[in-house]
Amino acid sequence: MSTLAQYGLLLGLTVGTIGLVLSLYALARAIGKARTESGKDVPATAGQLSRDPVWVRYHARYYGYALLFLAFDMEMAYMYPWAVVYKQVGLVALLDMGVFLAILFLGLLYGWSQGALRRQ
Amino acid sequence: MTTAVLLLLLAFGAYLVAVLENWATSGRFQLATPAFSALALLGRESVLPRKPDRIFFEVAPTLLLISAVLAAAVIPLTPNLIITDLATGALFINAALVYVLVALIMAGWGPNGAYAMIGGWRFLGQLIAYAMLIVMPITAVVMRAESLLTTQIVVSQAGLWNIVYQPVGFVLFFIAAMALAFLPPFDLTTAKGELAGGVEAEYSGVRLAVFRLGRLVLIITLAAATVVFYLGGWQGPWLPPWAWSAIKILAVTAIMLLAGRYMPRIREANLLSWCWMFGIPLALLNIFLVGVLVLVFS
Amino acid sequence: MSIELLLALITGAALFGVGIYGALSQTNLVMIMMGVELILAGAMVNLLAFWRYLHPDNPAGQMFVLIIMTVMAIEMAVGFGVAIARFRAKGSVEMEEATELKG
Amino acid sequence: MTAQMFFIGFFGLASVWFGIVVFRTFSMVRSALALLFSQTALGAMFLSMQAEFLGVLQIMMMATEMSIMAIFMVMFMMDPGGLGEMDMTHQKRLSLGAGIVAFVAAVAVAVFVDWGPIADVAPDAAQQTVDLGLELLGRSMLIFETAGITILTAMIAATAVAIPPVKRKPSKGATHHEH
Amino acid sequence: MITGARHGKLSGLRRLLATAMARDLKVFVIPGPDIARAHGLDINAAGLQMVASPRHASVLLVIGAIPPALREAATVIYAQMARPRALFVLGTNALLSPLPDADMTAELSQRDLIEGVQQLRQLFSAHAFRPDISDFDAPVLQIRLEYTCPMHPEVIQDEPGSCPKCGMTLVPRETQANMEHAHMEQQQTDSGTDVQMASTHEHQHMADDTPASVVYTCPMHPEVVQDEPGSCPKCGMFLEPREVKSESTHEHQHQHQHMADDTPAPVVYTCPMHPEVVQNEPGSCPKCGMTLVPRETQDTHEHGDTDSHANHTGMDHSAMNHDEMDFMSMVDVTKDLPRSTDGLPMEWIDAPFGPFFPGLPGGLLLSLTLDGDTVASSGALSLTESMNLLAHSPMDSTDFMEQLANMDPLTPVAYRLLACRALENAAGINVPADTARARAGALERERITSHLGWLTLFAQQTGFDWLMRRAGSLQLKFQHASLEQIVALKPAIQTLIKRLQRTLLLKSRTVGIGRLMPEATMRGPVARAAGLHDDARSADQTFTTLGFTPAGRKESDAFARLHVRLDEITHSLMLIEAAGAMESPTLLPVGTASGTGDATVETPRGPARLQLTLTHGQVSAAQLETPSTPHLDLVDPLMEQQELGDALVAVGSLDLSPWSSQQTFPQ
Repeated sequence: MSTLAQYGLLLGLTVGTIGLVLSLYALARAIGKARTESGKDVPATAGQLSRDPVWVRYHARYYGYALLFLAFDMEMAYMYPWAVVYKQVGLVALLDMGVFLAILFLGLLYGWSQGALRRQ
Repeated sequence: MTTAVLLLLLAFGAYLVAVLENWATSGRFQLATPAFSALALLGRESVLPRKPDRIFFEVAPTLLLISAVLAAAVIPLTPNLIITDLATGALFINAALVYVLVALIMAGWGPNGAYAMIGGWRFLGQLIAYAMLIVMPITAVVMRAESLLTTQIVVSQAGLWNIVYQPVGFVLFFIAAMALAFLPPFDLTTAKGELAGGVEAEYSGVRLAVFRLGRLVLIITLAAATVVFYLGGWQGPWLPPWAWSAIKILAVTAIMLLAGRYMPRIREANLLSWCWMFGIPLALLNIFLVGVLVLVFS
Repeated sequence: MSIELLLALITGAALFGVGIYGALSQTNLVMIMMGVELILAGAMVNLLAFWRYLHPDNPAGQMFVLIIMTVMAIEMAVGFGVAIARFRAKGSVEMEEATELKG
Repeated sequence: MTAQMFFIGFFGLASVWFGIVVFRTFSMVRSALALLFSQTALGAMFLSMQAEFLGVLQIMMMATEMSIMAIFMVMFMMDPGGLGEMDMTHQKRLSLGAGIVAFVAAVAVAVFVDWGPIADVAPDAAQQTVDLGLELLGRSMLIFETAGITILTAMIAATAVAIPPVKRKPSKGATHHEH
Repeated sequence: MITGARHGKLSGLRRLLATAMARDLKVFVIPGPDIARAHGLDINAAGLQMVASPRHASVLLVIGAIPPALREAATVIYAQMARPRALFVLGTNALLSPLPDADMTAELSQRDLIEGVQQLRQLFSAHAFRPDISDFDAPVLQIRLEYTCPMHPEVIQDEPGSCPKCGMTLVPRETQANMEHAHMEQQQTDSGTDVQMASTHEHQHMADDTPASVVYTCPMHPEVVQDEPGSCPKCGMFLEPREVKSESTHEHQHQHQHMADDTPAPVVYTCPMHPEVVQNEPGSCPKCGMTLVPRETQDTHEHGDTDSHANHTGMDHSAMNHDEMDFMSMVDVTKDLPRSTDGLPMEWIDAPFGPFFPGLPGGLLLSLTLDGDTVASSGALSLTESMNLLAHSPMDSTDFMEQLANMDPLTPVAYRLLACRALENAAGINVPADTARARAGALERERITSHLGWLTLFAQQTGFDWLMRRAGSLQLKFQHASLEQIVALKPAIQTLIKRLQRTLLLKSRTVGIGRLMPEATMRGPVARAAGLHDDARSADQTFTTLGFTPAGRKESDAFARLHVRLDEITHSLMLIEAAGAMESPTLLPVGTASGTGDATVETPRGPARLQLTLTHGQVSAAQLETPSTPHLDLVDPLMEQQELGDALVAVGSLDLSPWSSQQTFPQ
C-alpha cells in the first residue's frame, strides 16, 4: 500500500466512525426526542439546581508543571528520529543524546528547585 | 477486507472489555449485560444541558471514539492482520491518543456544569503527568527495533520480549497507559465519589453510549499497544499468532481493569509529583540502559 | 510550477496574514501569542513545501520545521511564564493596560 | 487535479478557516481548540505532502501544547466562556490591513518567483525518519544541541518568572502540598 | 403506570429496547447508599446497579420517609433523570410530594426489595414507552431568569439590559425560583436552632472563642442584616448566614453601616501572598516573612465577616465610577478579587456537593466555593429535619424512647440505649449487671456496623472498589449477627484490617489530610485520633469490667481516624466476646416515677448526652447533645485550601451523621 493510500485509509476510518456515530444518533432520534421539562436540562449537582455559570477563570494549580512540560515535551520531536538511527550510529548517538537530555534535565532540576513541581 | 475484519475484531474486543469491566465492578460475569446496557442507553433520552457549548458537547464522544479507533489502526494482531502498517506507527499511536485529552476537555467544558468542568481540567493535569511516561518508554522500544513500524517492533522482540529487556520501561508505560485510559486508580476525571461522574456526569442516552464505546475501544487499544511494545505481540510457541495476540491483549486488559479495584484513587498532587520526580528520571534512566544494552549486544 | 507547491504557499501566506491580524488586533497577551503561533505555522508550511517540492533529498528542510516547532513551544512556555507573572502582579494581561500602568 | 492536490487544498483551507475562527469566537476555549484544530489540519496537510514524520509529530505536539494553551486562556482571559460577547480587539482596521497586505505580498512572492524545477518523488516515509535522524547526529548536530540549550533557557526563564520562590519556612502547619 | 415513561407507542424496536431497559436498571439511591445499608438492604444483590449521576439512572430509589428539604432535592434529582424513569419507594406509603406518585412501593426489607425489582422490570418492559404521558413539573423546579453582567456578577436585575458599570450586554442566568423557600422551610422546621452553617471562611473570627450567633446578610447589600434567612429586600438575593459575636450584634451592625457610609476607609496591612493576613499595623507576614503592604479597606472587606466571595468578587465603587465605558479594564475587574494562595486573582464558583452526593453521607449538603479544584471556603448544612425531641409534652416514656431510636437511622441502637439509660436514671432504676452487659454487647455490635459503614463510604468516595464491596457486605452481616456469627466473622475482619494495612496508595491518600488543630472541638473517634483519650465508655462500670481501654492515635489526620476506627472494630469484637451477650435495649418499666435523668452513651461517632425530666412517668423536658453537631463546624477549616478530593476525604473522615442534631425541649 502506498503511503498516500494509507493516509486515505486513516481518513476513511475517521469518516466512517463519524458516520457510525451519526447513524446511531439518527436511530436514537427515530426512537424519540428528549422531552423538554423544567429542571431537566440544568447540570446535575447532587440535588440542587446549580445556578451560576461555571465558565469562569479557572485556577489550574498545575501550571508550574505545565510550563515545564511545554518546553520539555519538545525533546520528543528530536528523540524519535534519533532512536531510529541509534543502533546504526552507535556510541556517538548515545553521547549526543546524553548531552541533550542532560541539558534538559538541568532545566527540570532548576524547576524542581524553584518549586515548579508542586501544586501552586 | 483486512480492515473490515479488524474493525469487527475491535468491536468484539470492546464488547469483551465491557464484559470484563462489568465483572470487575459488579463481580458478576455475564456475557449479555453490556448488550442490554447499550440497547438501554440507545432507548433512553439523551438530555442536552441548558446553555451548553453545543459543538463541544456533541463532538467530544465522537472524538474520543475516533482517537481510539485511529490508534487501533496501526496495531498488528499478526504480521499481516493490521489495518495500516504506517511507517511512523509508534508515533502515530501517541498522536491519535492525545486527542483523548482534547475530547475530555471538550466534554468537561461543554455542558457548563461544575463537576464536568473540574473533571475536564483535571485530565489536562493528568496528561501533563503521564504524557512523558508514554513517549519516553516508546522511544526506548524504538531504539531496539530501529524502526517506528509497529510490526518491526514486534519482530525485534523475537529473541527476548521487551518486558524482560526493559522492565522499567514496561512498568512506566503500563502505569501511564492506565492513566491515559482514566482507569482506576487514575480515574480522577470521572471520579464517582469526588465528582459524581465528572466529565461523564452530563451525558445520557446515546451520547453516553458513544462515550462509553470510545472508552472501551481506548482500553483495548492501550492493552494491545502494551502487548505490541512489550509482550512480543503475536509471538509465542504452539498457538497461531492471532491466538497469542488475543490471549495477551485480554490478559493485559483484565489486569488493567482489576488492578484499580484494590487501591484508592490516587491524589492529583501525588500523581503529578511522582510522575515528574520519579517517573521522568526513571524513564531517562531506562533510555540510557537500553542504549547501553543495544550497543553491547549489537 | 506545481499547483501543490502553490497551494501550500498560499496556505502559508493565509495563515501568516491571519496571524498578523491576530497579533496586531488582540489586546490580550495570550491571544497575541495565538497570532504568533499562526504566523509560525505559516512559516512552517512554507518550509515544508520547499523541502517537499524543491529539495526532498535534503533532510535539512525538515530540520528547519523541527526548529520552528521548538520555537513555538519555547515561545509558549516563556509567554505563559510572563503572563502568570504579570497576572500575579497586575491582575491583568491586557496589553493596553501594560502601557497605561507602567512601573 | 490529483487526490493529493485536493487534500492539500482541503486541509490547507481547513487550517486557515480554523485559524480565522480563533479570532472570531468569543469563547476562549473554543478559540484555543480552534487553533488546535488549525494545527491538526496543518499536520494532515503535511501528511498529504508526504512528510509523514513531521505530519504526525505536528498532530501530536500541537494537540498537547494547544490544550495547555486552552487552560492558560481560561486562566487569564476576562470572560473565558464568551458569555458577554465582549470585543477584545483594538486597532482593528490597521490589523486587518496589515494582515491582508502580508497575505497579498506573500502570495505575490509565491506566484511570481520562479521556484525552479519541481521534485515529484518524495523519499519513502521510513527513510525520511532515518534521514532526519542522521541529519540530527551529523550536519545539524550543533543546531540540535543549541535547540537543547534554548529549551533549557526557556524552562529556566519561564520558571524564574512565573513561580514564586519556595519559601523556606519552618514548615509546621504548612500545607502538605509542598514537597 | 410509569409517570416517567417516554413518549411513543411500544412496538417494534421500542419493545426490544424496553426489554433491555428492564434488564439494565441503574439506580440512584435517596438519601444514600449508607442509609440503604443501615436498613440492611443490599442493592447490588437485588440486581440494581448504583450510579453517581442522576443522568445515568433509570430508577430513583427512595428509602423510608424523608424530610421535606430532602424531598425537594430528590425532586430535582428525579427531574434531571432521563426518561424512562421510575420512582421506587421503600418503607413508606406516604405521599412524597413534590415527587410524583411512586411507581412501585415495597416494604423496607431485602426480600421486598428483590420482589419490587422484579415487578419494576415488568413495569419497564411493559410501560417504558407510552403514548399518554405528561410533563413532570414541581414548584421546586421553577427557574427564574435574572440578568447579570459576566464581568460584574454583583449586577443582577430582572430585566435584560446593559451593565451600568461597563456597558456590556447582560446575560441571562437561571436561578432556582424558590431557593429561599426551601431553606426557610428547613429553618422553621428546625426550630431555628440547629441549622449548622459553618461560618464561612473568616479565620480571625474563628480563632477567638467568643460565642457566636448567626445573622443573615445580603452579599450585595451588607447593610441588610436580619436574624432570619430570607431574601434581600433590595435585590431579592438569598441572604447568606454569617457569624457575629453575639454580645455585639447590634452595635457591630451599626458600626458597619456607619463606616460604609461616610468615614474614610482606614488602612490595614496585608501580605501580598497571604491575603488572609490582615493587621492594623505595618510589619512582616507571620506566614512568609514578607513585608506587609498597606491596603485600603473596601466596604465588603472591612469587617472581614461578610462573604465577599459569594458573588465572586468584592466589587466596589471604583469600578462603578469608571467613566470610560468603552474600554473595560481587566485590572479593575480583578483588583478586588480574593487572591489565591499563589497570588493569582481567579474567579470562584459555588458548587453544591450534596445532599445526595455519592461520596458523602446522604442528607449532608456541602456548599463549596471552589477556586479551580481547590476549596476556598465551605459551609456544611444538614438537610435532614430531625423530628422534635419531644413531639408533644409531656410524652410517654416508651414513645419517647422509640422516637429517639428512630431519629438516626445510622445508629438506632445507641440512641435507644441513650433514651433507656436516661429514663432509667431519672426513674432511679438500677439496671441489672447482665442486662447492662447485653446492652453493651449490642452497642459494640452497632459500633462495628457503623465503622464498617464508614469504611464503605470512604471506599466509595475514593473509588476503592474492593473495600467497598468487602466492608459493605461485612456491615450487612454484622448488623443482626448473633454472638456465634460474630465470632465466626472475626477472621474476616482481621483479614480486612491486615489487607488495609498493606494497601497501596491508602496511606498517601490519607496521611496529613484533614489535620485538625488541637484546640478544635472534637468528639469520639475524631478526638481519639488526636490523642485525647476521651471516651464515655471509660466512665462506664460495665465497660471497665469488660476490660475496655480507649483506642488512640496522635496524628489527628484522616489516616489516624481510619486507624482508630479499625482499632475500635477490633476492640469491640473483644468486648462483645467478653460481654457474652447481646440484646437490643428495652426500657425497664419506669412506672410513674418523677425526677431528672442524665445519661451519656458513646455512640460510634462520639458521646451523645441526654438530660431529661420525668414527670409522673412522662417526659416533660429533654436536652440532647450529639457528636455530629459540633463536628459540622469543623468542616470549613478542614476543607480550606485543600484540593477537592482531599477536602472530601477530610470531611469524610469526620464520619458526620446529618440525622442527629443537638436539641433542647422546651427551648
